[in-house]
Amino acid sequence: MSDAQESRAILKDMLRRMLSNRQGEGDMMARWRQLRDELGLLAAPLPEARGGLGGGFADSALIAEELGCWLMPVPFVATSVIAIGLFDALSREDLSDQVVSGDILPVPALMEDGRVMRVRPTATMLREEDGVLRLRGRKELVEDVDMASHLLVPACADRSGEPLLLLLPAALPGMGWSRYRLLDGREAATVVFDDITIAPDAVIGRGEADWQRFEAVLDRAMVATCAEALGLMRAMLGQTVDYVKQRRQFGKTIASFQVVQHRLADMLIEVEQAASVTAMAVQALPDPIAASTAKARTSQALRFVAQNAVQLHGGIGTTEELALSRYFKRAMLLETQYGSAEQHLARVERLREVERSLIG
Amino acid sequence: MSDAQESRAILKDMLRRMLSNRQGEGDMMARWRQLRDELGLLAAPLPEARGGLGGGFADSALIAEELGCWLMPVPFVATSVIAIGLFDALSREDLSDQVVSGDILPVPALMEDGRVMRVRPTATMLREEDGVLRLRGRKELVEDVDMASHLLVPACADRSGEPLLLLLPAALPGMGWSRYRLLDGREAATVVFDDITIAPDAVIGRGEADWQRFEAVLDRAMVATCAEALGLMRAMLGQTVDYVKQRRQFGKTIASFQVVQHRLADMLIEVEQAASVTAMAVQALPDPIAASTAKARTSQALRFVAQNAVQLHGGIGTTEELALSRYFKRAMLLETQYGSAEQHLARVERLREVERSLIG
Amino acid sequence: MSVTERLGLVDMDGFREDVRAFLSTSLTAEMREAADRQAGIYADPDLARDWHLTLYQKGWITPSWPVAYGGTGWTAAQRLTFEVECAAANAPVLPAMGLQMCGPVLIGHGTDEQKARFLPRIRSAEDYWCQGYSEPGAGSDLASLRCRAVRDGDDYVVNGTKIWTTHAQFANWVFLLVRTSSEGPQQAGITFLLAPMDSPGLTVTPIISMSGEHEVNQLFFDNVRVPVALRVGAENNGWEVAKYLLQFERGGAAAGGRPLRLLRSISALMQDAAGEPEHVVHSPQFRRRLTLLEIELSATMWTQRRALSAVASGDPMGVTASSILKLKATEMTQMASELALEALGPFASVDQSVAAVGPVAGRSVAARYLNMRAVSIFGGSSEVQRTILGKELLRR
Amino acid sequence: MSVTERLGLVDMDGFREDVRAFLSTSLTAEMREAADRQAGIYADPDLARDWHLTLYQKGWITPSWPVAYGGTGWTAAQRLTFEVECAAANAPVLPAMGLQMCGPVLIGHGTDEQKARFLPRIRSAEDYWCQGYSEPGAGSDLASLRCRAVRDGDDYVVNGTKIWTTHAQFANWVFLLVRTSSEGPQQAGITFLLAPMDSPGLTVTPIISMSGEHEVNQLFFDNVRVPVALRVGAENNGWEVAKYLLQFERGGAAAGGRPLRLLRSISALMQDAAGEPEHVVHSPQFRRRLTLLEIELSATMWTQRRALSAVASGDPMGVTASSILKLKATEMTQMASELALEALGPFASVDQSVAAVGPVAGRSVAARYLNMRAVSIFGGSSEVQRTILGKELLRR
Repeated sequence: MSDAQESRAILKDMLRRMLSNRQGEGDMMARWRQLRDELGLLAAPLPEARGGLGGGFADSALIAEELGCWLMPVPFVATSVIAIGLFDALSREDLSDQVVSGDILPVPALMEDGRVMRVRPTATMLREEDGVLRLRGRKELVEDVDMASHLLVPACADRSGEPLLLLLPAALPGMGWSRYRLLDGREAATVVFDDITIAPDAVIGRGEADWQRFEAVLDRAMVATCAEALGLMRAMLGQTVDYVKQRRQFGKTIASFQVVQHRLADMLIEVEQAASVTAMAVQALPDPIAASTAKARTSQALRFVAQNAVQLHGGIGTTEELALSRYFKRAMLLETQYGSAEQHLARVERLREVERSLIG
Repeated sequence: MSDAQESRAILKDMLRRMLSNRQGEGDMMARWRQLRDELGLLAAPLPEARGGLGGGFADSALIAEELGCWLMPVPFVATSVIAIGLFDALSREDLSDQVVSGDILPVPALMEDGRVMRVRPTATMLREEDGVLRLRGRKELVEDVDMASHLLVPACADRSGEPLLLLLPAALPGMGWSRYRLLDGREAATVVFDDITIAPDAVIGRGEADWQRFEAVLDRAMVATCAEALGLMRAMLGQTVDYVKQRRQFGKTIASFQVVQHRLADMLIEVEQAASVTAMAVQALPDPIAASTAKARTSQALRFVAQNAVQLHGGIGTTEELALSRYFKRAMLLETQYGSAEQHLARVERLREVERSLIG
Repeated sequence: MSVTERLGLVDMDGFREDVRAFLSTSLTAEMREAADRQAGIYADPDLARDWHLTLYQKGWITPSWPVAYGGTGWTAAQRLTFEVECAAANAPVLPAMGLQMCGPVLIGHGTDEQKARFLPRIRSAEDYWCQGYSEPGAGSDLASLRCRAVRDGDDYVVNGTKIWTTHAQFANWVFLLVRTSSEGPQQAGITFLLAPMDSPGLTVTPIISMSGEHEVNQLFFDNVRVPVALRVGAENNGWEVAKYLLQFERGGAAAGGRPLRLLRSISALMQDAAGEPEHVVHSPQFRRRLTLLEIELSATMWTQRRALSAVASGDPMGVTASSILKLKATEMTQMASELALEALGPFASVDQSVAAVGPVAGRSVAARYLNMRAVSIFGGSSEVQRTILGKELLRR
Repeated sequence: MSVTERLGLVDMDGFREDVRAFLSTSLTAEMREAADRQAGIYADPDLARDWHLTLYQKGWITPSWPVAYGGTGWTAAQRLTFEVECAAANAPVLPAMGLQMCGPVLIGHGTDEQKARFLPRIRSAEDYWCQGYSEPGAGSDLASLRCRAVRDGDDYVVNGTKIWTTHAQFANWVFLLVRTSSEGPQQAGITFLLAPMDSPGLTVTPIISMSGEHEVNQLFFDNVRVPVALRVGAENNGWEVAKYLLQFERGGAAAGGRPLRLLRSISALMQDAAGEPEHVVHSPQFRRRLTLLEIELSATMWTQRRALSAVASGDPMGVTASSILKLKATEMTQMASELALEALGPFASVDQSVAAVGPVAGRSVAARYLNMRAVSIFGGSSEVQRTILGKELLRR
């Protein structure tokens, strides 16, 4: 085993030990602190020179998969992949270090209308007047707002129309919050910026090149989400296999029914194909087609596996009592997180057309 | 039982008796003559006043289904539904009577490029010069050319661009024929009209209203094709049920395997849903949306049933030896006959848009 | 011509117009809106009761019952048309346990006393029924049920448990299957009983579904005494009664009802997104999936119509047709609930029971998607239906 | 970045370019065109031989064999890249019976004499192998085979029949499974033999497939004598040898090879229809189905790559991976053959064996669609593969 392989194996083992006996209980912030501070989850994927294991994004994917497997919806992708990814890309390692140390916890505020996948903001406007920056706009479905110290807000410069990336303290005066709960139990909010004043150093990115960097970071977030989905699927398949082995109907375990065996086979195939496109996308980064291919295919697999896990559990599978129901609802979220299958299939087709026209 | 029901039952019974013991053998023209002359197949759907049973199109569908069931690809739709249907619609009962009596056997020549479903002809041009009519163009995949006495040719008037319907003797001088065989063993041809002279009375329809009549006739042909497909499906399902009951593997009949039972169930569902859309379309005529719905859904069912009939037969199902292979190839033809599932789904969507815009 | 019109292509002498006129005046805007907010399998009791009584007063509460017991005498096409129009108008979904399950069973197998006592009260909504079939160890394998009834004088003494009992918390009566003999094949020792929910020894424990709602329950029977007069059919003949009922349950209501209701909310979400050309509902792929669903809906309604035309009024449907319709209803319902989820997009992640967020038309979308997972499990799972169909085909 | 490029994202030191350079010079236009006309599972012998010898001379005929026996020593990624590039360039499909079936079996289970005698002749195309596995009563249930071999001195005497023997009419050798014992479980009495096709008493009867082609045969063994020296592995140990081979058969070749070749013909038909905007190939739905197929192709290639990376070179693949790959290859092949059929449209109805009609790119489309029905049946049916996978999961 190489050094890198060895440290990955150790990381995986530590994660499993920490997650396995505390599944789904307790306060998420406390859990997050433990993962961050005791395990060093945020440092892990960083280069060795910065205290990480040097495994890079492959380690992020490994961590995301384990978090999925143990149903631990902590803001790992938001911080490790998006915040640190963006700060590093903008050469703001100072900000990344603050995320790693836990001094700040930025969450992205991406959606303007709650539907379109990743258009540039047009309704979140930053206006400069006599050296004072004022922000107006509205972001939907900002997640983990109970844990966030900052928001990472894409906006639009009011005159030039150029894209901006803002890092705003979550407690800024004038922000309007309406909070609600998500199906996986986390807190989210709609945030309204009603002509609020922001500090000049809140603008951490500006212009086309920075926007491209942000897009690339979102592609990585998408692939990390695929890895988390993979963890969920492996867990749901495992739970289903265990269940059908013990559930008896018609005088035998339902595992002995051929259609049950074939359904399990189809679930396994979906899990493996999802694992494959995810592996491909990890390897292919920053290729956006591979990333969207992975998200599209994994979202399809996720729906199939989640639905059939419930189906094979029968009545009990539809109850809140079973952990499976929490996996199912988390799966619903991840299916659309950073874009649905349909949206990514369309993106693949669009990007391919561009590719072809560039070649042809 | 009403009189109509009773005569339908008799018709069905006679058909079954004539078809059942002669499946797939012998010369198609002889078979066709027998069905036409001994059974009065072409007269049957006509009104009682014209010697028919008065069952109308429902009887045509019944006949088509039986022909499908016994794999008898005689030119019933071409003559009874298309030729007689069009002649009647154009008030040319004189021509219809000639079809019924067997004096003429017209087959439609619809395709200009072999692909698009039913566009008006643009490349088959009729030119009038000093009172002489001259035709230029090319029709692909004209079926049953070995049996046909006439071709029914949609064309386009060279100056006005208005649509025309021509009835041409098949043996007209100057027609270029390249003949080939279809997968179901019938003969077809590409016919080239190289500036041939045609008689003025060959033009049997002209203008928008006549073209609409022809379109409506094609919709009926489509629904009759659904009925024939339904017959094929019932036969393939029946053959498969018989086979799985006797084929043994792993020490028992394959019928006892749950996945085989479930596959049969899915086949049955497809057959029944196809029967339902076909019944709907028969009842709904001349509604084009119902007709296209039927063809789309039936084509999907046909592919599913044919493929799974072969699959459940295993190796023997892939051989020419088995009658199933002839059903399978006939099914391939019927799937695209008068438009494929994809073409009809698109047509349904187009017509619905029109419907909505008319309402809204 | 809409889907619903294409269903009723036969001339029905203005029947459809009569139904529409009735719905436009009697189904209030409040009821329609309340129905939109319902995410469960059936409407909540208050809403259901309002609509039930409206239909009762009109004389249309039990169209599928024989005329002698309060049926309307409609043809199969008329009954389907009525149900489809109700669904298309977004009428509340009435609980089936009394109207479509217990009622038909009593008509087919009840004594005259039982009919006289219970049928009018089902029609008038005075009684609210629930169904005691499944047990923790007897789901798809219903015949293996173990809830036991022992004859003691003029009573049966019932001990055991029933599970997945929809709306037991609202019901005052339960019809149930109990084991009265363990001799011979499992099916041969089952008896069909009726019991008041306030019977001493009968307790109800809620089961919370994954959408967070309380729709189903577990019942516990601890020496519950049920008078023999409340037995339907002969002792040990309950399986025949149950089979009759299952076929009603599967084939009785319009298979297209639920999908049609869901299609309505998809339409609303599409209208809501009219101004956003990039929205997924405008993609040709979404459109195509809707088209396929609508086509399946037409096909299924005609399958139902063909089956209904083949049976005499009041009889249950043949086993083939009832299984096909159950499967198709299930498949279309789940497909429609997925399309609705996709049409709503990310807002489907919000737990709307805590706060209302996003488009109004999307409020019940996620909960419905969750609740509709159960339709392929309850009332004979999809796997059981396919086995029934396969075996039936092999019997031919 | 094309599908094939996305497969090989790892830097391979110009390997891909080397392969392409070789293909562009060695795979002649004539070969490519001839390959386009092939509708069968494998290329016809003459074409296959040309390409086989070209690869042989280059030293690339057996990349998956251990280097000691003539393998190339390539990594899993390189082997896949090679196969994918061959498929994308439309190289003829070489018969698998020698190169991917008999060869690996001999390497794994053959004696030194057998290896020395047969392996070089497989590589040099001097021998043409066929496979004697299935029997009329033993298809999916291979272990129930009854073709019998009785020891008589230094020979086995074989009696019985084998069916679905691909290209038996071209082969000079057959490897086959025979029953040498009827004691114990069925699997325990099977032996693996090699036999010359010109053995006295061995006759070949053609079976015509529904596409009208002669690809498969039935073999009849009438007291055929096979020397014991031609037994592979121990007597009664043939099932182990066969299982080893089946995993090669299912997992050995690039699962994406056949679908890629079919995608090529779909592309050609699409180009052909470029001037017809109404053609079905331009619809968003057709495009989407192609996209889904291409995505499945990427996923499957990475599944194969992950599986190959996990096993040492020359070993067969694990049972899970080999079944997944067989299923996916089957599904994609059949899907691609359907898309090709739809892209061609009505001309697919023509029997092209009698006369060539319609677009050149469509000439083998219908025959391929017909022939590809068999891929879900032979080599372990899709049903058998799913059972293997399900049982394997339950064993974990």
